[in-house]
Amino acid sequence: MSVETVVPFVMVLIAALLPLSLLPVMIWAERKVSAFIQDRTGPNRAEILGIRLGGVIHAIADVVKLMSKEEMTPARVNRFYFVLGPFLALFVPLVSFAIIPLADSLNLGGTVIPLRAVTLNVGILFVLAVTSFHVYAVVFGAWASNNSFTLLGGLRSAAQMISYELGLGLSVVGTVMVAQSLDLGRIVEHQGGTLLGFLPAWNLFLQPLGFLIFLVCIFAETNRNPFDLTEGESEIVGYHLEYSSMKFAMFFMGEYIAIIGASAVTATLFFGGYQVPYLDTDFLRAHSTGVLRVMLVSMGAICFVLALLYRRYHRRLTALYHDRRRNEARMLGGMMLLMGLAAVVALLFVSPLPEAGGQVVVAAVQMTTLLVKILVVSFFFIWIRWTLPRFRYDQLMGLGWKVLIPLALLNIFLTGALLVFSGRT
Amino acid sequence: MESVLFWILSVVAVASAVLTVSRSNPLASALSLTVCLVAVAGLFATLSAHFLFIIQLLVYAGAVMVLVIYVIMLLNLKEREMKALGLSGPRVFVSSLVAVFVVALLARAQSGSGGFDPVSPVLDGSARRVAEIIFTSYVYPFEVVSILLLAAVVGVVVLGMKKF
Amino acid sequence: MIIGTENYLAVSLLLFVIGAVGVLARRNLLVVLMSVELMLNGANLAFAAFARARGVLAGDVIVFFVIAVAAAEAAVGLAIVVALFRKRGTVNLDRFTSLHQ
Amino acid sequence: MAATERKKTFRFSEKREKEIAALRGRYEYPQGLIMPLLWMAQYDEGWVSPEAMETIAEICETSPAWVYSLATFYTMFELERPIRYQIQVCHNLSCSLNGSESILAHLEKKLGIRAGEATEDGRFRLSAVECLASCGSGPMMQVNTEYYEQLTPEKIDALLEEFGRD
Amino acid sequence: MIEQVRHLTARMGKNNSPTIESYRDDGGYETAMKALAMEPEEVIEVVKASGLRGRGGAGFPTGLKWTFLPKEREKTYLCVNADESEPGTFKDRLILDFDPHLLLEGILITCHALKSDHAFIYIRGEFCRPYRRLRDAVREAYDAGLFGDNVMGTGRTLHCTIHRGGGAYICGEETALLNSIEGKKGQPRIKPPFPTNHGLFGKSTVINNVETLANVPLILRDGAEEFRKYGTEKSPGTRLFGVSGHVNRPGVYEFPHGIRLIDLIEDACGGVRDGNALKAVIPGGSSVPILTADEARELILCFDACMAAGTMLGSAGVIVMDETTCMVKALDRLTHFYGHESCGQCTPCREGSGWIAEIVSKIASGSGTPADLDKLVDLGRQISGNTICVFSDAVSMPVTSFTTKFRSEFEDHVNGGVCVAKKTTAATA
Amino acid sequence: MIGVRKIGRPMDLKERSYLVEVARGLAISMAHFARNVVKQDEMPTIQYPEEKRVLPERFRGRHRLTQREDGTPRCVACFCCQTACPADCISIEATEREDGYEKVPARFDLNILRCVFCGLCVEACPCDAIRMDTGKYELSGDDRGSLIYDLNTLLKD
Amino acid sequence: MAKITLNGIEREVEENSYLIRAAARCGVHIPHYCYHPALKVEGNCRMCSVEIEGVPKLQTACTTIVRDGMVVNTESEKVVKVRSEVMEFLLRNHPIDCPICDQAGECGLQDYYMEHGLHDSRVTVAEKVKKKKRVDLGPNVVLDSERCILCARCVRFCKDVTGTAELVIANRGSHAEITTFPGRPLTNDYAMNTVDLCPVGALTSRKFRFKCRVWFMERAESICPGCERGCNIYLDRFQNEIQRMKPRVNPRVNGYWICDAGRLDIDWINTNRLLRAEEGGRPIAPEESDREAASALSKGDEVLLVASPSMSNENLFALKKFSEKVLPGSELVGGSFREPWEDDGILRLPDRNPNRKGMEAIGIPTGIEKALATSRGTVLLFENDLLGDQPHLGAKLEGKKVIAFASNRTATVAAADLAVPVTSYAEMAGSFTNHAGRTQPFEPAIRPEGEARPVHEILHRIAAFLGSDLNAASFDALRSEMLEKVSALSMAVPDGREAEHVG
Repeated sequence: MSVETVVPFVMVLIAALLPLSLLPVMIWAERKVSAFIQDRTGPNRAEILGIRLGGVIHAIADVVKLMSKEEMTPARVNRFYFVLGPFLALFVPLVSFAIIPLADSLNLGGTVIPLRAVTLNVGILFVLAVTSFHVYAVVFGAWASNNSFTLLGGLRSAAQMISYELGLGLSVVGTVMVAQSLDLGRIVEHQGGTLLGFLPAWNLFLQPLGFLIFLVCIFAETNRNPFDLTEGESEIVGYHLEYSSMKFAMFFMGEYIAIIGASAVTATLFFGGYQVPYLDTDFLRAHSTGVLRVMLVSMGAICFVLALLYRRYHRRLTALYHDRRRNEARMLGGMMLLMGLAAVVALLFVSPLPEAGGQVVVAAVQMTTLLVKILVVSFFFIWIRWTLPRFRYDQLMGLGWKVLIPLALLNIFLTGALLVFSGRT
Repeated sequence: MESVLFWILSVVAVASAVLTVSRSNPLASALSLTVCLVAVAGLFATLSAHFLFIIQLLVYAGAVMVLVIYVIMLLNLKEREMKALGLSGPRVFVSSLVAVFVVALLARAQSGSGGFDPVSPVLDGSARRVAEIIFTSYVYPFEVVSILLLAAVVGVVVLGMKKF
Repeated sequence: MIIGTENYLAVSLLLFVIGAVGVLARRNLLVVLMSVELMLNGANLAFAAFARARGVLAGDVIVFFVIAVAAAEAAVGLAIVVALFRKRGTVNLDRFTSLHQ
Repeated sequence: MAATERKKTFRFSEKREKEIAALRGRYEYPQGLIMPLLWMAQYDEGWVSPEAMETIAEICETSPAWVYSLATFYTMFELERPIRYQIQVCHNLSCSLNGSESILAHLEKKLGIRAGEATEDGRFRLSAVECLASCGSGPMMQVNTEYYEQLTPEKIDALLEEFGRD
Repeated sequence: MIEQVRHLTARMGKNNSPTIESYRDDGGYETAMKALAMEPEEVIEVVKASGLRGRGGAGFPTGLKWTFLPKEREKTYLCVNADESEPGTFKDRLILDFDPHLLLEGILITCHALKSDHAFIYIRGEFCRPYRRLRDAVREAYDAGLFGDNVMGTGRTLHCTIHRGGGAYICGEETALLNSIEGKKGQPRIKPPFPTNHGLFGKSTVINNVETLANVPLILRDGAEEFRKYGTEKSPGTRLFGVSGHVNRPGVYEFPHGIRLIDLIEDACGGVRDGNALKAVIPGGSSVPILTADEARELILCFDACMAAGTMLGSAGVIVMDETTCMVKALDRLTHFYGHESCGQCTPCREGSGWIAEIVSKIASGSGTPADLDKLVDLGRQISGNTICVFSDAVSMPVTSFTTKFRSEFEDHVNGGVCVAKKTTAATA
Repeated sequence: MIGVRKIGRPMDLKERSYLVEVARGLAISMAHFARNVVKQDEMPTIQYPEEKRVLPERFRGRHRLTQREDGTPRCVACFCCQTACPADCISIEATEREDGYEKVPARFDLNILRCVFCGLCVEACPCDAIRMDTGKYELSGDDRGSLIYDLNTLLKD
Repeated sequence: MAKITLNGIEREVEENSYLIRAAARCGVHIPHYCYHPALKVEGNCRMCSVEIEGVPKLQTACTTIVRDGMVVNTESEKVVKVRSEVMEFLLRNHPIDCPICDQAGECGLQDYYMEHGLHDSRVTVAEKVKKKKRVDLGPNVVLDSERCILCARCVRFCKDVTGTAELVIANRGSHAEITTFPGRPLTNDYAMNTVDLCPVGALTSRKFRFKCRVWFMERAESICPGCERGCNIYLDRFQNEIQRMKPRVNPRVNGYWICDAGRLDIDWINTNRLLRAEEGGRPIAPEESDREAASALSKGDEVLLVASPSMSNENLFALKKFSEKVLPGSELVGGSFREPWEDDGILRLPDRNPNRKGMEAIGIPTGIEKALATSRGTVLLFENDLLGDQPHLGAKLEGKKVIAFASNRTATVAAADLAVPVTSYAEMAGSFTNHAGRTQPFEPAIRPEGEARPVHEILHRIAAFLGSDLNAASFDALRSEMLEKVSALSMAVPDGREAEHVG
């Protein structure tokens, strides 16, 4: 098997596993961030051998709970669609990951290996197409539940998503025009380098209006606050009212995967994707050994700082608990210390890297960068949720049709005009 | 690889088309149709008509069918009514006769033409290429279609009003 | 096996015919509309296949227009269905006979 | 008082019966005789016993309870037991102005009982009473039926000694 | 020194004055003979002309009262109210003790006037010697044929029954007295109907005080004009004033109406004890409003002048208090009496008089509060006016007058001040 | 007639764009977030089973029946609490006692499962016999019967 | 008629009536304690003081007789003030007993305090006069002297109504209290009416003592089944149990009173009930018992139906109809099985069967002895305890099939072949016709427990088993049919009641 044949499979695997592995992190973050914003501590009680990881273990507990709960199917539902709903809810968002470039293509002795699962010349349109399929999940689930409330939720959801798809599509046009391509790879490449010498050449700065519209629309598309009218637990009760156990969990997970996917698309389109600010691929590849060293140093530093923090934490724990939980900080601190030491030791053995190795290191750095950007945008999703109140339905529709779409059209016009006047066509 | 894809997609397309027509539950029909449309989109992809592929997904599967399903749910037909509106024997018979006639007609026409050229793999149906043609040779039809869409939007809004 | 244009045409033909049967045989207005879409798809496939066969992108362009028109048609058609349903309480085609005369 | 304890019955003496017969004509209804009869019973026995009340009720054609209510309403009827010397010290305003409180205190000390109580042997009963219409010669007291006026502690000592003798 | 006018008390001080022999020696029962020869209406006219007013307390014209009897009546009773229980009053006892036949002659005449054949004398239960003397006098009178089926040979019937009370102040109230005779509890009746229409045993009844009836023979003997020579226009005749308290010579004095109170105290009674200053006087028995020394100096002792001075002549029991008297203590004595004597029929009186007694006693003992004083004043007002008889007013009047006229002393008691009369006899208990 | 009055609140452009206000809102929530991340110790959360809240003086916990000095219940079975109870959780049976107090409860059942902890029974009690000052709020049991407290249980605290 | 002006409104009132009564007739309630329409006027509570124009002092409305042209104000400032003051006096020695007092909830002091008092208490506990509590006045009445306001209603009742004068007020002033003569308890047969009369909680019923708070109870209007007087009563229920019986005012029948024997006879309603049908002591389902009864009746042999004069008119009528329509060959007789008692000259009448007149009117003949002697087949006993009450007749049941329709477990039930539970009078609607021929309706006070149903319903069901329609399932239909057919039973229109009085 040649590298060319293996890499796509690996990439598909990564594209599928990346959001799935981020899922528990997201759930944890959602709870923890919401708690902190509301001056609470959030989840912190589930433990394995005293290890709680600040509540991450709750994700496991949740899974166990959801899987062991009774699976209920209401009477007189359309079973096929009832199952199809959660299935689509989980897998449709997963697909959009396939097209995100995770790092610059490897160029191993002439063979170019794109580091993404699927390469399509209509890239961005694919994302839009896949996103539009998300609505089926909601609609089928809602309709199949044989319940007026879920149906209402479903209808609202369908109308909302179709409406905002328009704005979404139109807001992206600006970036496409700037990058002169629909291909996400091209769009990311175009965001390398700097703007006016000090800003990263991100579309965020080139397309601020487009970004805003995109952001609002992507919130609506993922049914997140302040547009979570589909769920609307305080009024109509959402489309997944009749779901329980794992089927509910699939909706639940689907929502977070959609957020991660949306974050990835946002990062790719507007935050320079895998691009490390100021440092383009060529520069990084040229200094790959230095990059590795810096990485190890910073990793070591982070580990040592964490170890120190855990030491302090240990004191608090021993004051509070009298069981095995009090040992958690010490164990984690030790681990951090070991990891830090490992980084230091590794630093001692770093030697100039070969070309291929350098490229892999750079790819890793770029993937990390993308990951960080995804997490930042995801954090923003959560942050917004605990800041803004929910929209009224007519406000939602008014915003979509009367504000965002005209603004998006204006954005296209302005971008076009600028492009024409700057002579970049 | 391509051929396998083709067969799979065409079988799915035809099968789901049959289901579309035969299912009494309109939502089932709609879902089948969606599957069919996705399959056809796949067929477009095998023809390397990438733009069509994505347009098919985006417009047909993503928008039109959602609209159809939306309306189906809105009307929320009762089970009994759905059954009453299912296929009926005589109609199927008559329409099948017509269908057979059409197929025979076309088969005969094709046999007269003497075969087709093989598919040209070099033709790239990417968005860029299609756009170039549309905005050059076909710019007037394009504008006409956009006016048509506008008219349709206005028409739908008027139809959707309560008083109508 | 090489997939030729005729294979695509065959699929297209089948889709078209099935759609036609649907239009003729069904009385549910919604299904009839969907069958029309089916027929359009059959046609589209034929256009795309011929475009490949001829090496001209005009086929793709036609498909593009057809899809656009189909979208418009679906929108208007569904709006009419909804309006009719509101007035008559049914989607049964046989009941819409006021223009028979 | 449980009914079983009271086996005795009360009868007026024949002399009294005659008196009663004479009085009967004076009162239009027999109930009017209740007070005179109560007085007679008290003269004869030194107190008004429950048996006497029942007998009176019978004579007066009313219920014993009715007689009882009268006997309790009027303070002069002795309902508990016979007492040899009823010492009643006026302590109303006029006598009080002239020092009846000290007289009462003196008596309490001498007899070893409080006003309103009787000595254990049943000889003396001391009570502070309201005006006995001898305001001009206060402080005064009444022992049984006799008035003793312009009292001083010395006078009382002498009197008690006299009572103690018989 | 002013001289007493001895009409009622003319025979007092004589030996054997209570006996019929002694009485006859002094011309007793001659008036009765004279009167029995007269028409009853004539007798009433004479009494009316004399202007004799009731000596029991209310001062109602006696002759007028007699005329209230309905013309058509089944039977008439005369009831003599000898239930003298008002603290400070001891005049009737004097008559009963020393001149019972004067009363009996009055009864004879009155019964003739009223066409009554039965007189009840309701004598106070505590009166033992008076009861004995009265009983003996009645016996003598029966033996002498003054009472019985053939009164003085006129062939008329007149009985006189002594009904002995049992120790209840309230029986001095006329309807209570009637109830008591009827063998009920001595609780006042609701008026109307009045006793003249529906009295003893449901028959027409006239109730008169001992002193009033004792005046009747004198009026008939001497004539109305002679009677009117003494006293004032509205209050003719002489009066027995029982003076008690802090005077040098307490006792019963007979004076015509209209003498000055200060003369009575300073002159007749030899002035206030120990030469102390006068502090207060209750002029007509304990239940009339008290007077301060200044008011007392101005007071003329007749019905109308007393009314004008805001008090009442009442039963003419004058209680004198000198400067050493603690007024709270004095009121405590009185309210204690009233608390003890309320008949318990009407709610305000039953609960109020006991309550007032409690409060005054609390204040007197020094554990009262200003709130108690306010409560006392309030209750004094609340209790009066809404009961069957006037007992509640009798409670109310001293309470109200004491607390208004000697407010500062009460305030001293509730505020922990010094009692003005720490060393006096009145405050020693 | 009930009507709806619409109150127009004119907004200027800054407000109408919402962006500034949204940003301010985000700043506020971020401030909270950041503060709580940095100063986790100062968060007001109490780690419940390990740490326990100091109850306010008037906290309404489980009921108890008070006793007189001689150990008898103060309750005189007046039914005021039963009358006042909106949840109908108290049921009393009165009886007479020959010695001492006239009326005493023969039975006093309090169904804590029904109780809404409104405290009206305490308000209603004329004898200060029922109180909710035990501070007990961890009320659980294995079966329903164990959560119906009887006279003796309620007297014990 | 006299014209008076009452609170500014001119009214026509009866001449020579007491003002309080005249005002009550005009709908003006004058608060009072000692006044009671059935007792002599005493005027001691002073609550009913009113202002009469031209009279300086307030007058008690209960002692004042109306005069033409009288101008009366019952709500003037002065009157209201005096009322509040009197309330203060009344409450002065009243203990704070409401929590343990049975009267709480229907107490005159509570009511008027809320209406006319509402002053803060100025009495300290030390100032109160302590009196005896929990005094046994007699077997049925308990006295609490502290609570007594000495209105003397009970005293007047015992003196004037029963003439026994057991109760008196002893002592005087604030120490006055109600008492009996030592050793002579309150034993007359109407003693418990004093409990009703008592406007406060001084007199309480021993039976009802501490049983239930009055505000929990709901009442139904009923008729006492104790004797043929047909006294009007209230049945007070709580938790589907009869808690007590109280007299209901009806001047034409019982006035304000009922006798104690009737009043205390409620325990049998709550205890020892037959709740399920029993066949030889074995419980069976209602349908089964119906079928059983029907099969016993359909055998064609002689059937004797024994009605009881304790049954309601409606049940008797249904029974009559049953015997005529469903079992034409059967014999229907009525019997009295309760020993007569003495006529006490007040309310109690000798015949202890409440509905003998009704049975006569419906046309059910007597003659049970003869009928029993001649009958051979099945005997149906309705609300008759033949074995328990009249054993010599019970012996004649030997060897016959006995079906007993009974509300309680009696000796007859125990011996019967089939026992069918029926409702007592407290659980159903119906009517009794009293000695004077007055038909008085009563309403159900409680729900029937178990499977007990009214006789007419059971008869209807049995008739259905026998194939005929008795048309007796609906009570209303049955009653109207009865009223139509038996004209003697026309219902008495409920008598206009006096304005309700305190206590």
